[in-house]
Amino acid sequence: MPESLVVGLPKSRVVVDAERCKGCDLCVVVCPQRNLHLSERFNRMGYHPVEFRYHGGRGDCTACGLCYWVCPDFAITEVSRLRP
Amino acid sequence: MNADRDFLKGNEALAYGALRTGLNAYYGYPITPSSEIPETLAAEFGRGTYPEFRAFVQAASELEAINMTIGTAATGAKAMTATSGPGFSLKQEGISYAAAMELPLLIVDVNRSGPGLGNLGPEQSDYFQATKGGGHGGYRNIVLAPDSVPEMALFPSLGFELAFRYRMPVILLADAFLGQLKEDLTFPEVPAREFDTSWAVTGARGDHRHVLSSLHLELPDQSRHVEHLRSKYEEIVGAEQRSEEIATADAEVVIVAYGICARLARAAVRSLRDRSVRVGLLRPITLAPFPQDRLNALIDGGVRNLLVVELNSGQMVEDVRLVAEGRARVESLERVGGLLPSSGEVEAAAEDLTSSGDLRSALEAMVQ
Amino acid sequence: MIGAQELYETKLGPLPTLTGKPTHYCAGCEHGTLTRLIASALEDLGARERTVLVSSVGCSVLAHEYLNVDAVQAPHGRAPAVMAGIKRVRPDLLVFSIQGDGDAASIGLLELLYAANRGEPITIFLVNNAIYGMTGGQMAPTTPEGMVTTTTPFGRDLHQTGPPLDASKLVASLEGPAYVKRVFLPVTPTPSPEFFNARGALEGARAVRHAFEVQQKGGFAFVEFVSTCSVNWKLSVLESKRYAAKVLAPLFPAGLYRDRFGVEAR
Amino acid sequence: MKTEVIVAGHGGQGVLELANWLAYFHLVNGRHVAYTPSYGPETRGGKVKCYVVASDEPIDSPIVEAPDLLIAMNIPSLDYLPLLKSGGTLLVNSSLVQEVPGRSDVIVVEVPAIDLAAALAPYSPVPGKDTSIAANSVMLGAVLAIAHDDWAREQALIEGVFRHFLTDRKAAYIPLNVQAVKSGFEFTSRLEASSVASPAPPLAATAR
Repeated sequence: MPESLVVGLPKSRVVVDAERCKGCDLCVVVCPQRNLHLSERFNRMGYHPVEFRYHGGRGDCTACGLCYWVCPDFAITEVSRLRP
Repeated sequence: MNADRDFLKGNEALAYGALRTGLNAYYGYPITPSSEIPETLAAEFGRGTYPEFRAFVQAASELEAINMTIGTAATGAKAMTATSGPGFSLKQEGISYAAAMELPLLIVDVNRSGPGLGNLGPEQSDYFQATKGGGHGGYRNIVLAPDSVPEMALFPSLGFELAFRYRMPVILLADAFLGQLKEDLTFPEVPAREFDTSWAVTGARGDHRHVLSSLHLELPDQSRHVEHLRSKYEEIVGAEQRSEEIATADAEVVIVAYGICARLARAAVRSLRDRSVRVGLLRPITLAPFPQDRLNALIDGGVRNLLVVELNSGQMVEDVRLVAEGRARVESLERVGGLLPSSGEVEAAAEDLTSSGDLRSALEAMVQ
Repeated sequence: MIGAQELYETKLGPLPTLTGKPTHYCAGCEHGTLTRLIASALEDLGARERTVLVSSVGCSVLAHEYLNVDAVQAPHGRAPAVMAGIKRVRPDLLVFSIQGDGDAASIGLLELLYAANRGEPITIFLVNNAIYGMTGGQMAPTTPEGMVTTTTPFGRDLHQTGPPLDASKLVASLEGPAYVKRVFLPVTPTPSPEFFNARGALEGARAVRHAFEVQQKGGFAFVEFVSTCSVNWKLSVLESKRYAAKVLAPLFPAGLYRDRFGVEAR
Repeated sequence: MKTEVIVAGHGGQGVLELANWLAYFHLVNGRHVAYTPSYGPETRGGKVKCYVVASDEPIDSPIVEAPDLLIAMNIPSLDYLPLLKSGGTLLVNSSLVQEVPGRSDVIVVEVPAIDLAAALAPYSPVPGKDTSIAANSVMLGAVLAIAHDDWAREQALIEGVFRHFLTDRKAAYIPLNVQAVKSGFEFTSRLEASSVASPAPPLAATAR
């Protein structure tokens, strides 16, 4: 499907395993586009896990992977791009 | 001319014995009276005569040496380290870890006089340290005690066999006398043995990997692990007691001695037998497991007097008393500081325990 | 209807060299970050099945639970000796350890320096977080002056303890090592209070990769990662990163101390 | 048949070598041997003492408590004289020991080992170098003579002993040492022949 037709979906995205996340904030503060946020809810360990929340207006996810590399808990399990 | 016989020091014979059984690596820190072991191995390593001998390192410390030995053993290769008392103390940390990780390695202690620096003379005062574990935590090692240069040459092969069969450290406990003693010997043909090393770290294979760790953070896991080590040692107690006996069949008194003391005791037994005094010798070859079954059998067979001859202030005598459980009189003849009893003293001490010796003591007491 | 999942292709995904087990590391700890960097480098090199990790004592004592490779546990401080023992008989294996500052720079300094001096072809990653983390916050050889720890309750007094020990300089003072590098691993504050940069992790990834390559070329490789310990420093995760940038970065400056094979140049 | 020997002297006299050669000589003669050196700090210029036991049977104890033969290379070595078996032999390096304390129940053989060795200068591998270092080999020759052995028969064995021990650069010293053994042997044989009072020594150090 041509990219132009995927309206409203981020060009790239981040998959989070919320149950691994300890809510340390590192991915949040390194994300240049501010697409990651700590959730209001708790995970089973009792942390507020991070969520990938795409804000189209704030800048798209570029799949730069910084969140992936800094995450100490391998909770960022995947960084993906829209197929061209 | 007898060209097939060698004439070597105990330490040299041990080094060659290890090489002939396929030693892969040696790590050590030199210490008198064991230094001929690394010296001999360094020369052979340099010559490259034994292709399987792939690593020789004079380590910076005993700690480094034992841990390099652990590293090599973890790959399933045959690794050995050798030292004397002060170095043996330093190695205990690593021996505890090796015991916990069930690593087969060979540790040689050429026992000198202690505690502290002591002196360079022969002693058997590392007996407790070798046979009761030695490092922290509860574990036992197999301990072999040669009493001649030919046995110094033979026991590395036996040691590796036991170490790999049971996956545990084996200690070869010699003494300064045996290390320096030179005797004629003929090296036995030891066929190269392949041991099961499926547990060794060699790189993961797919999902299958090997982790050798002594850390069991879950309490029941650690409990199970120590129980496993204990039951393994119990199996060894059942299967691996080794000893030699001389003239015990009709003995009134049995001398219990190992290492250089066993050599003195042999001479004493021969001399006493020449005078028809019924004395025998039980020589433990495995100090751990202690040859309790044979000692029990001798006591059950009527031996009521045991004489322990050892170069310490009374260590093996405790194990002998434990086996005797009050069923036999246990006396000991001890020397420390590098001194040896004369064979005459051994003879006299043994004869004193015979019925005629008892009678003579009683008469002397009456006269006084 | 096409599912959203099928529209994406994976750029960075799960690493088989990680076991997937949740770590015991505290939130925001660089130990976890480093674990991923190592897993990634081993996969890039296709080395997982010929790698042996020597677990040391300290926070990385359970590293073998997270890295899906063969592993041996070393007594406290002795990992370099155990690694040398493996490598001497199995030069085909890739052998590495993750040591803490107490393990490598205090109780195991002799093992570290002698393995380095002999140029043993092994790779050592030192996580320097300036405190004893695993055991609850005692003074480390690398604790900065004035830092309060459980054994320096009034702050580290250099008259009593001597100054912090610089392991990278010490190792680099020897002829043996082929690669010595210090990396500032934590996320770093930027002029904007809301943003941190992740340069440390990216430089760390390169250094890890280089340290393995150096071993494959037959050299001794040592990388010190200046790190944080928010729990024992008694700071929030982000405050600990700011403290590290302010206090540890000048004390333990990042830099390349040795690169005999020129792996950085490429 | 068992022979027990104490070899004593001071560091630098080649006492350990002499004991080694003697033990190895017995070994190539088909016997079991045990050699116990002094070692460690005591070998640094101080007193040196070794035990040599040779026997047709496996050796029980390698420790020599009552030797059949005491080889005394210097005066302090005579400290071991009380241990010597009655009827045993005291072999003295008379170049250094002029007065031998009396013990009427032993045979005393005095050999000026240093003087005899020094006379072998033509055999020195380094021209002009003092050859008195070969005194220990002279004493080995004396031991063979005491056992009434035949030099012609032993020469090949002795050469074999030296070839075993003196390897590489030391091999140049083999001819000197063989000559020294011969010299000690011949000197002692003449001594024995001229000795009317002494009965044939009971010690057969190399008896077969």
